[in-house]
Amino acid sequence: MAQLNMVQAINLALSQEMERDKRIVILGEDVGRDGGVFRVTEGLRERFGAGRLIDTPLSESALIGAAIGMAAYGLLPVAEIQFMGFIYPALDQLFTHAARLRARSRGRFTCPLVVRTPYGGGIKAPELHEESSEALFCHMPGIKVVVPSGPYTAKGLLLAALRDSNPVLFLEPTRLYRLIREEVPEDDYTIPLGRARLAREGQDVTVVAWGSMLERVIKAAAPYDAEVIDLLTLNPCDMETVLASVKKTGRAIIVHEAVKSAGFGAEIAATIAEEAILHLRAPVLRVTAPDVTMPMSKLLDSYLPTLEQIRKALDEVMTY
Amino acid sequence: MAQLNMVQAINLALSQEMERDKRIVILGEDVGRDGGVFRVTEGLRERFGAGRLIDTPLSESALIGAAIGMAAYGLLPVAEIQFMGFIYPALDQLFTHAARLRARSRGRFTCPLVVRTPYGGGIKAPELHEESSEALFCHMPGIKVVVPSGPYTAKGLLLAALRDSNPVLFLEPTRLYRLIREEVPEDDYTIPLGRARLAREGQDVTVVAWGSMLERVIKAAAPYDAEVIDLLTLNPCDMETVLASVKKTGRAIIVHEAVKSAGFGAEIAATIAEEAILHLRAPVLRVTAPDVTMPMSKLLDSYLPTLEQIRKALDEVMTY
Amino acid sequence: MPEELLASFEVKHLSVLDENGNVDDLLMPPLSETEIRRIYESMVLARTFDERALSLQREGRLGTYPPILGQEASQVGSALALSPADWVFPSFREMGVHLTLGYPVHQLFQYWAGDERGQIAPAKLNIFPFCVSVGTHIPHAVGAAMAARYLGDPTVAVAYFGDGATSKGDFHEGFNMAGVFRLPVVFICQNNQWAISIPLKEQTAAVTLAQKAIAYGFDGVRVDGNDVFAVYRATTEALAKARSGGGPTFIECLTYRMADHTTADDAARYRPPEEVAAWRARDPILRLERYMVKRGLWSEEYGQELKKRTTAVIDEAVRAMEAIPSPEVAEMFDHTCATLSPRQAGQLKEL
Amino acid sequence: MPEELLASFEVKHLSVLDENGNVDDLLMPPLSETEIRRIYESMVLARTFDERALSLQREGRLGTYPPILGQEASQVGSALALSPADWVFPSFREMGVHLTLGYPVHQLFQYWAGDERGQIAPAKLNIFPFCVSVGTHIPHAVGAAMAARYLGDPTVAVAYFGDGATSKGDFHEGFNMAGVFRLPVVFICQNNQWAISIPLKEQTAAVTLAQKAIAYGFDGVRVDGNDVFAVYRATTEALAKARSGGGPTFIECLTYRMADHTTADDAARYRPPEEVAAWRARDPILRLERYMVKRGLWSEEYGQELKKRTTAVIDEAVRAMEAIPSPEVAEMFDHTCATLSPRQAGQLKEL
Ligand SMILES: Cc1ncc(C[n+]2csc(CCOP(=O)(O)OP(=O)(O)O)c2C)c(N)n1
Ligand SMILES: Cc1ncc(C[n+]2csc(CCOP(=O)(O)OP(=O)(O)O)c2C)c(N)n1
Ligand SMILES: [Mg+2]
Ligand SMILES: [Mg+2]
Repeated sequence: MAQLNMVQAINLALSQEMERDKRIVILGEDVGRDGGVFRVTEGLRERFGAGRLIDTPLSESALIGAAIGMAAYGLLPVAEIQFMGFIYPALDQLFTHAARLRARSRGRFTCPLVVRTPYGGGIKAPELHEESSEALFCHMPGIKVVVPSGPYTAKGLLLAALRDSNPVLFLEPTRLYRLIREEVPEDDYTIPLGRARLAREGQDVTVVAWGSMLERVIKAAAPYDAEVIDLLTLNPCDMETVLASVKKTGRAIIVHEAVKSAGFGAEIAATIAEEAILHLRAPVLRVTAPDVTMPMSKLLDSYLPTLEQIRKALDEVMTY
Repeated sequence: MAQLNMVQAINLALSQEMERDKRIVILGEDVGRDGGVFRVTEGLRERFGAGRLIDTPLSESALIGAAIGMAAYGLLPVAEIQFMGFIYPALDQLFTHAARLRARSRGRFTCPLVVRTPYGGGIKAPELHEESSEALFCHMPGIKVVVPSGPYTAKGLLLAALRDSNPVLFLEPTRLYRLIREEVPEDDYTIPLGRARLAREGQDVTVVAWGSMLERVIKAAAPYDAEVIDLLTLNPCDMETVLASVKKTGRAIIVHEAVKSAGFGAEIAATIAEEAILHLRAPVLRVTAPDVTMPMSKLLDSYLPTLEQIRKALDEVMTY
Repeated sequence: MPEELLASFEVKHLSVLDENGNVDDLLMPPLSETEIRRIYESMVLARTFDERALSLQREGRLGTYPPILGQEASQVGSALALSPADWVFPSFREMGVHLTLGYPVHQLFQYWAGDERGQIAPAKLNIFPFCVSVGTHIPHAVGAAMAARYLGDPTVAVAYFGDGATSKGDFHEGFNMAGVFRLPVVFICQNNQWAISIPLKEQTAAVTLAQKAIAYGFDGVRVDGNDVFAVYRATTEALAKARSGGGPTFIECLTYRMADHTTADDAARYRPPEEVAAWRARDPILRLERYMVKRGLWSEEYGQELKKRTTAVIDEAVRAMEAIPSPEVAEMFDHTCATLSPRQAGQLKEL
Repeated sequence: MPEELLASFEVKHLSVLDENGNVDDLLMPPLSETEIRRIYESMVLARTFDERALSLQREGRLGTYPPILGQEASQVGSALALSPADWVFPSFREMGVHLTLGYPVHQLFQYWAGDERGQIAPAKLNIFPFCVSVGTHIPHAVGAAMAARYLGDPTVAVAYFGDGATSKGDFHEGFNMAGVFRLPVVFICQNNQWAISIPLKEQTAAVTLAQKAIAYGFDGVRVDGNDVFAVYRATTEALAKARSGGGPTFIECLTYRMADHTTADDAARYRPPEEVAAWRARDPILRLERYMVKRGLWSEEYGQELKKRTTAVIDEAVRAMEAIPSPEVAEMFDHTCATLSPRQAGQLKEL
């Protein structure tokens, strides 16, 4: 087993699966010759040829639209959106078509498409390069939304996504790309979509997070007997694991990068309020970005949830 | 005072404000010569000229994009999207630009734009003509989201939206267009954005709804001592009114047309779970569409929340 | 070094059959009498379907319906040129294409009655679901063409859309991508000159739609869309070119929407009756009839017999459609994803 | 009735100043010596800014930065043609336009240091914020032109973007709308032949970008983008046409991105060094210098003196930028909407 960072783990998953299944093709802006702006697809064009690593024109909507057509035809396209901030022009294709093709055709056509995109903040990049709008896509029945939290989960979830017959939005926390190294097996393994991971066991409070916030939550929670849940898949969401934990601890905090209002934290808190109300010993808190336009890099660190804010929330529910 | 339906009330608001403020121009597909596919802009072209009622090519993204440019330049554009299902191609313009122009330019440019669109189900129309994806737009700081629930609120809210210096998404419940007639004053009046309306006072349970669900909730709640809150503005949301009511009643139900997961009901339930937990005597329930692709008209009535489902939720919280 | 000519471009117009039923022999595609009859019968089937759909709608047995009246030559002429394995990406106004390809008639009614099971194309046909969101299916055809090329299939992808769709971003992005990859795809625009109430000249300042192909480095041609032979010829050529690696073609069929936009529309509000009348004279079926009369392929009896035969087909399809039980409420849960999530399963149980 | 020619189109190329510094007298715009010096000095300012930005970035004092090296003629030549009241919609690689129009230099640094206050255009300039999402600002220019026409202003709206942007849906939708309404708008594409690692021929199959205007019914012209006089001339003409009601123009400036896409990019990974070397010989500043030498407008001393003067301007701007205190955290809350919602106010209080 090798110590890999997330870029390497994703690259490994892609190349192993491309080897295994000739139906997989990758398309996107700069994914071929350049190996992707984060080098996630580095070396794949040399290995699998330009026919399977397709550099597209600068057209996010057609890129996803074409991937839908490819998927329906019988391939397994992996479309890269260069940054999540540039997925919005393709949202129509995702919501109107990818998400609905199976239902609209009553299963006659399917859309086994994986859309990968770097996501989230903390990398001091230009405007629109640090978006975390995952909640939008969790409101689209028919699309799965997956967020790995490290190299190991990245490989296992991506392999599962590539083998799923539904469209999957695979969000890669940019800040983690090279931050963490982990043992990542060469072997084939999948992490099932729709299942959360207990990142840490604890008795007093449940903290739910995903993507790059997980790392911060683990740090913040160190002094507490906190159970930390790494959601991994946001849609469909493993509420069973969340509810079981909250029923045990009686306290819940959700941490995410996106703004608070109508963020995905709301769904989790709401589900707790619906299904575990009698077990709650404290308010369900959300630690999120404030409801303001995402600032540029000078203020971005103050915008994203900080260690202190997570600790403050922990203190608040513990002393409630 | 005249008895008007919602189409007439909106038409009246538009024509009165166009009379008052020459900066208002309306643009959209078929808004001019045809008077809009629901006749909401009927007669306005004859009255104000083709220069103020602009029929655009079939391009939702450019239509909203151009409206942003007009607004920044100094006009007050009102853009019509023919059905909410066709707003997705313009979501990028709304989220990337309209919502952020003021913040990105630190107030140097503003975007006083109103985007009107028929919204919601129950009209037996073709695919994509009955969408209710309001939650997506509530996750976009910088855009206000407004939903009238009848002719009276439609006029007052629209006038307020037209005078607001921020972009406002104005969602017109299609099912209500000609369903309800109300007294609508000829006079100028506004209903402030960001304030909910107590549609009915009650002691035992709070039911929160908006748009066309309000009418259904009022019916369903008749046998109960329910307080019914008509949200009117979803973003920013008047949580104070919701929380005050829930603190009084101890029970809360949210009803909306959209699918449950990551719908706007989640935000309300989450806020209650965060701020009124000690007051709750029952779980916070959401009555929504199921998390499936919206079916075509044969099944649409079963997809939308029914009177029975609302009643069942009322019973459940009352007997909890 | 002064201002130099860099490039020049031309747009051509193709017509074969004139309004009096005369054909240009040099351009007339080689069609047997049987084939000509088949073309005619397909057009009559399309029109009969359309008339019935309108009356069913008026009786409340169908939902909102977009008539195809006047566009039969564009639809039938192009569809007849296709191979069965080709992939078709329709908009919402191509029932004539479906019918010509042998799509089950009752399923077309079923779809317009608000039942998505109408979109289950038979296994032998690769027809995508109707695309209601204008123009957004164009990239799907591009992707299918990419997949066909990747797999070495001789398939061509064909996208149908209207003049209004040419203003959409997806039209542009899809066309551009098709050009870059020189894909086996044929784009067929039925320029019926109206997008609801917007006439062509308010849709674009371009004098033809065909010239839009210049922007993408491939050929565009305008065809008389009420001339079934011209449409057939242009489509046949475009398909052959696509199959032999020659890349995409854009075919603009100039035709006319004779009826309202849909049954929810009233075209009299926005367009002059004289315009409609002028186009009535160019009816694509009448035109073909005139030609067939000259060739001795049409007689009153044949016309009568065909009408009866076609009506019977439509009657039967209506019966078949109405015999289908409404979908069960639980079916809503069937195909959102391949399997139900726990939440969906819970919601299903609560029904 | 056979295949007829319907329409034909031409695309022209304009150049005035050749690589050896000779001009075509017939096309040379009437510019005084002072004006020519001003052009030259603007180009030098742009380049000096660019060099400094790169070194500041290397030192960690700026964030990711997109160099303009090689594109100075396209930016300065076009910007100089504008009237102060015109509205400018830049992409993210037009610092030469900002500088030529008199945008405060320190604010450009400030923006690229990650501070949006750099985008507060001075009251006298109508320059929109940088547009990072490629091509999405094109419709804004169209809307501004609509507003200007509505208000009877003589303003022209000018949008700048790259070759990659021509593939975006918003390019198409915006261009089409500009054509339909015959708006006072000028579209300036700096075709620097690369969109990150994608070369032009993988961006589009069209042989020129200028020909894309044919799709929208207005004029497109290709200009030597390293020839400041040609760019100036083409822009001046397009602006005059726009102001007199002649509608939009699309100007393709053929130039070259000499440097990496941004400081986060390594162009050596994907493009041949010979190509870059070939374009180095076509440096737009050198070319103008050669011309000025011939006209006696350039000397070593002038060059030296200008370099000193320009460096001082840039030094001062860097000092000014670094003297600005970082934004307060609370400022995040200032301009999302005109006023704070109760929730936002609560979040501000909790900071
Ligand atoms: C994206 C989108 N915007 C708006 C509509 C509403 N609409 C339905 S058909 C139509 C006009 C389409 O015109 P055209 O493309 O010419 O096709 P035709 O109806 O003439 O067949 C419009 C605006 C839609 N269905 N999709
Ligand atoms: C919508 C969108 N997609 C992708 C990107 C990432 N990106 C930034 S610049 C660029 C290439 C732009 O090429 P071009 O338009 O030619 O401008 P240039 O960089 O050459 O000035 C890409 C793909 C983006 N900023 N916006
Ligand atoms: Mg049309
Ligand atoms: Mg470029």
